[in-house]
Amino acid sequence: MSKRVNYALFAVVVLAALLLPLTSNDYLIQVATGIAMYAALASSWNLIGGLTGYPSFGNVAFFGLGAVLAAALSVNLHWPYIDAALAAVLGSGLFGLVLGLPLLRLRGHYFSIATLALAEATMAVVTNVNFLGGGQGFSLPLLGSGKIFYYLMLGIAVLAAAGTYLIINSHFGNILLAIKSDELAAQSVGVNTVLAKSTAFALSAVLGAMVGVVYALWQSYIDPPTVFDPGITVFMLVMTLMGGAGTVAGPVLGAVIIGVLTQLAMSFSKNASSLLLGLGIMAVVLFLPRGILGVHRPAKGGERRGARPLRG
Amino acid sequence: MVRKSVKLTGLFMAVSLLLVAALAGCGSQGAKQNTSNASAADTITIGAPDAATGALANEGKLVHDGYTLWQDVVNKQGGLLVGGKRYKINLVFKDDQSKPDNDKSLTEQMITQDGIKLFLSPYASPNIFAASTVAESHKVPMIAAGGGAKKIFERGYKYIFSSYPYSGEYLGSVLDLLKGRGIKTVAFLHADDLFSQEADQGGEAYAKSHGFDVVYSAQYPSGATDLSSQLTQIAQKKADALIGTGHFEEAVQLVKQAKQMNVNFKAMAFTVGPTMPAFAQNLGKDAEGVLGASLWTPDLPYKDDVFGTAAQYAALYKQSFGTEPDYHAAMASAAAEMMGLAIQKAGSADPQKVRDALAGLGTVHLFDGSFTIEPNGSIKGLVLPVIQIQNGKAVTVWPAPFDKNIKDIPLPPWSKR
Amino acid sequence: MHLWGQIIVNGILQGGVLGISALAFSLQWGVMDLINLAHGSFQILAAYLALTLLNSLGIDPFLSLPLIFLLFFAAGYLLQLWIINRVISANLFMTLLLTFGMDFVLANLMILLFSADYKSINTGYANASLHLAGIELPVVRLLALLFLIVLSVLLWLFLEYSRTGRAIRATAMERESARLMGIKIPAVYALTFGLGSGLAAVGGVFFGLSNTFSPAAGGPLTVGAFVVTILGGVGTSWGPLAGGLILGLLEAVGSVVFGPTYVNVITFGLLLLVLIIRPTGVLGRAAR
Amino acid sequence: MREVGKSFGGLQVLEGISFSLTEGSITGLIGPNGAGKSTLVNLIGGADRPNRGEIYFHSLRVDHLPVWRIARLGLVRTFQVTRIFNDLTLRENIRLAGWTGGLRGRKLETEVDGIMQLCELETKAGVPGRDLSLPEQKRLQLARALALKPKLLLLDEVMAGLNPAELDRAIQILRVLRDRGVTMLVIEHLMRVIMGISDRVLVLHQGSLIADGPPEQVVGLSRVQEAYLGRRYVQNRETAAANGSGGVSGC
Repeated sequence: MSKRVNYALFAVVVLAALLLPLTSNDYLIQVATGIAMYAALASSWNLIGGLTGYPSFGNVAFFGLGAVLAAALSVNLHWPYIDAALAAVLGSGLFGLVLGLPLLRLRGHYFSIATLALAEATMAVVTNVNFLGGGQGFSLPLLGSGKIFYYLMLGIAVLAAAGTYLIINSHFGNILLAIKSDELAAQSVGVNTVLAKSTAFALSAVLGAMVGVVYALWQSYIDPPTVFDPGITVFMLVMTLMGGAGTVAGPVLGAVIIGVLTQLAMSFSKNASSLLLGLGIMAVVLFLPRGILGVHRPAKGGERRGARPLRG
Repeated sequence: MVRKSVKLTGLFMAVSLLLVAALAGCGSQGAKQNTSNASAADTITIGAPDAATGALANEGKLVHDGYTLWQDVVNKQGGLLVGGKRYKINLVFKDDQSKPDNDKSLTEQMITQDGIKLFLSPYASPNIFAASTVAESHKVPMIAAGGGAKKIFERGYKYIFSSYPYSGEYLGSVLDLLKGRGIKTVAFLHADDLFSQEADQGGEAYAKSHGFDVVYSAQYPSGATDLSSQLTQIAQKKADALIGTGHFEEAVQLVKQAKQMNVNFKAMAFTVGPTMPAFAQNLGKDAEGVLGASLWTPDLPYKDDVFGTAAQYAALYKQSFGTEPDYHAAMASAAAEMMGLAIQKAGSADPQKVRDALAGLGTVHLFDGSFTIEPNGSIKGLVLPVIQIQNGKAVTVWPAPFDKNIKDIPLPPWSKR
Repeated sequence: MHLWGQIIVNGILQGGVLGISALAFSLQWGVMDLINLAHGSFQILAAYLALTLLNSLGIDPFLSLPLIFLLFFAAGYLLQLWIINRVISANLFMTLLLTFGMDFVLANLMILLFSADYKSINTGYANASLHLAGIELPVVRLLALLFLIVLSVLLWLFLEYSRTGRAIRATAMERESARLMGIKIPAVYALTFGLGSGLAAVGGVFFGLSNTFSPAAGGPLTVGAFVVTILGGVGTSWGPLAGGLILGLLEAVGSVVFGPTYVNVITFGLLLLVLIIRPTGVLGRAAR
Repeated sequence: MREVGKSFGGLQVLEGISFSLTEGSITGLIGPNGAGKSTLVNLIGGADRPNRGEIYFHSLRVDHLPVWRIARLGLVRTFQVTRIFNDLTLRENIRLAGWTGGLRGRKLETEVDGIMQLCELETKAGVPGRDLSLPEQKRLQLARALALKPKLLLLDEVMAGLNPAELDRAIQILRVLRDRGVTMLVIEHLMRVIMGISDRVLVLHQGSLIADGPPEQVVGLSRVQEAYLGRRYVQNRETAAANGSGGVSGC
């Protein structure tokens, strides 16, 4: 019964989103495209950060790599963009899978920093490889109306949300939640946690890269500082935590709220928009510390682990 | 199971609807405001996303002030004379937080919600890239002031114009100056972003073809805070001159560390840095003698009807904003002025007509010099000056006859200062 | 000039600048498991304060340093007591979010207060250096290294031998047991954050003396502190010194051998390697 | 298990441990606090690697296999401090183990139902792990281990903190398991439990095995009593025995 209502609500939300372009308000579509993009990115973060309990600070690496690879293949090798996009998504997923193996052995803050380093190192390498555009980046042909990109981003966001829903209600989802609760115990009941974590990381990478390839075409110009901006990862994290980590709707809700708040702040104030946004985030943390959906589960069973003593 | 309950989804719906409503409401409010302005029928509104906050806020403010000065001067003159009627200029700024993403959405917002059809660009090449795609797809003209990356104009866009020459041309005048001062070996050090790379490549190619010996060339990551080891290396190569192409902080850091490391050059020159008043303020007497590739100085012998001479422009600027203008501000004012000229030539503020007028402006003579608008929207023919810091002020030392102002080339060693 | 001798010295001195900037970050992380994303903006704010005191009252930064330390200590203490403590026990990542918001607020406030202009604290000795056996030793960087060593020793003595320091260490090791032993956790946290803020301010003044800054300069400083803290190891008083020296030397030597453009590849590549091989850093405790 | 040794830093925790377990038997492992019991379980379960020696399960060497592989071989452990999945419901906790144990679909659900019944947890099926009481969590741990169809079960103080009634119930469960042919290594502080169910008892003291044999025999060894109860107690008792005034009865 409650499930049926949920499906109905999901359908209504998707339908409303599909019909949004009928307003033919291009600004609204532009903003909505950005929100859909971040909803997809936050959902991708949620897979590894929210469900599995591994707080990645480097997911922007996959977004950036997807964008850069797709652009490089289409500009330098003259591949059709759709082929380039597919290759870029697969490549980034593989990248996530391979790097996930060593990185996912780390826990807590150490994992966070390692992923941050991963993103920064990826950017540094891309900046120095001419085939990948170097520091100069790529400019891609301008394509049709903004509606295409809205639907593409919305499609990825829906895919991400639906995927999250399916995962949460599957055995795989249980495995991820078990890893988040207690990884050793999960291993002790026979779960190959390395494989499960790496799969989640790779799925997260694939979704991030999908957004990246669409973003490159949407922006039509990309350069490393823009597509590897660590702030993008921070936004994924902030949106997910704000909406409710480990939930299906949380990342989407977070993306909608932050996206709209950003636009409102920029419209209301000429030179204090960051201040307003910052205060907004602080207010949410102070007054809704468990995320808006309120079912936020504290990372790793609610215990604050990893505190280390200062010693001489 | 509490993972996804009906109540929460309901809440989610309600909150999103509320927010969308707020957004739409806010947007339409803005639109209303502007239509009421436009209904006065004697106002021309021009949009400009700009960097009021974020990493580019500093240069963003200079560009903002440059645009604003043109608006204020024109309005003080009674407005822009178009087809015998004077129109007030209304510039609408929106903070992009220095992020290209926001430039897209802000430009879109100004076009579709606020009904703005003419644009001046945000600062910095990546931001111009982003904003110009929106302008292009809506077929509204945008004049860029704040980025001369060649790539912007190689995309075949029809609605993007610029008041800046290509980045690759910035260093030509500096090298011409050095050539006449007995400099033979030069070291190039540049940041890894688009603008710095283009400027450096242009400069290095110019140096090699003009008989210089490039003894060192390296790229560093943007935002580098320690370049002392590069300076140590350059000292070993015995370079006569150091040419740095990067950002403001890096230029200051290079001068600081050259002194700290006691690395002496006969000349030091930078693209971004010396032209801004903050450069001499930050470095004090250590800035003395440093050369800066500029696009404009108040000493240049050009003038136009809006601002008068370059010197008068500088006076007006100082009166309004309290500081000396540097080229960022002047080039922004020039971009705004180009927009004014095009509107006058078109005889209307219709975006298509203004675009066609811009494309057909040909050679124009403004307070920042004479230049020709190319078919791809870039400009050609601007004579680029060079400045030198003397007694804490930027003094024009190039082109001739200003070369008589050159002092201290070769620079005295740090120990003798 | 000895090329390699000078380059090694450059690396060591840059290590001092990097290390002193990470001292506070490491302390807050080690004791409270708090990653302060506003760390860099705290430092920039301190640099502005030192600059304002120099320009308006003519007080040399080294004279105003104790005052700035105390001001930041007090501000940090109250910030932790009134705001951060409210969420610090709720969830690890809520504090991340909170400090992320704080960073936005601080960076924007600084633009409103000081404008977006680039500034540096330009004293007579800011660009001076000592010459020693053909090697140049920039005074400010040398002082940064000395301060880092002295502060590390003081911090170690404080944590090891003072009553309060022991309470802080006990809290860091096992919060629950510390509370059962009668230690007032909120007060210890406030003290730690205050101490951290004071140390951040010291690092910020040194950054202002050795570099140009603007309100937006905080982000890279935070990332730098991250790297140094991990390289040196979380949870030791000597971590920032060790991490700073490692990173400084690595960047100096790497930028000459491979070219400066590869500095970030080397830095972050090494960071990844260290994390994978020895996640507790060079001086950190053995893996639990 | 051959000549297994483990040290942490400079501290030698286990030294030269060798023993093998008979299929279908219950072996008790006792020893004072800090004797190395939990370390031993960690080594067998794969959570830790021995510095020296080898561990075999049937004829397969397991001391370098990952924990999850060992678990899938049927060598299943529980934890001294209960480690259950807080974010999953009780049923999901058990079902997860059943799944990795190789069951699917209807069979899996039936098995889960059966185990919940055996451990008397069926009323709590939908409760999230974090909301269960401690005895429930302990039983859940056991239930989860059972769902893996263990051949060898390592039970690390599964009964600590239970009241007498719960204790009896737990012992009952272990007996049922033995009758099904599950081999067990039971670590317990409570002598009553060990004595009641073990076919054989191992005594660990300061990292070495000091006794191995049937429970009645082991408990009578003076070195065991010394390790457990302290030298003075043993001396007193010996004096008392010499005086002809009877001994202790188990503990």
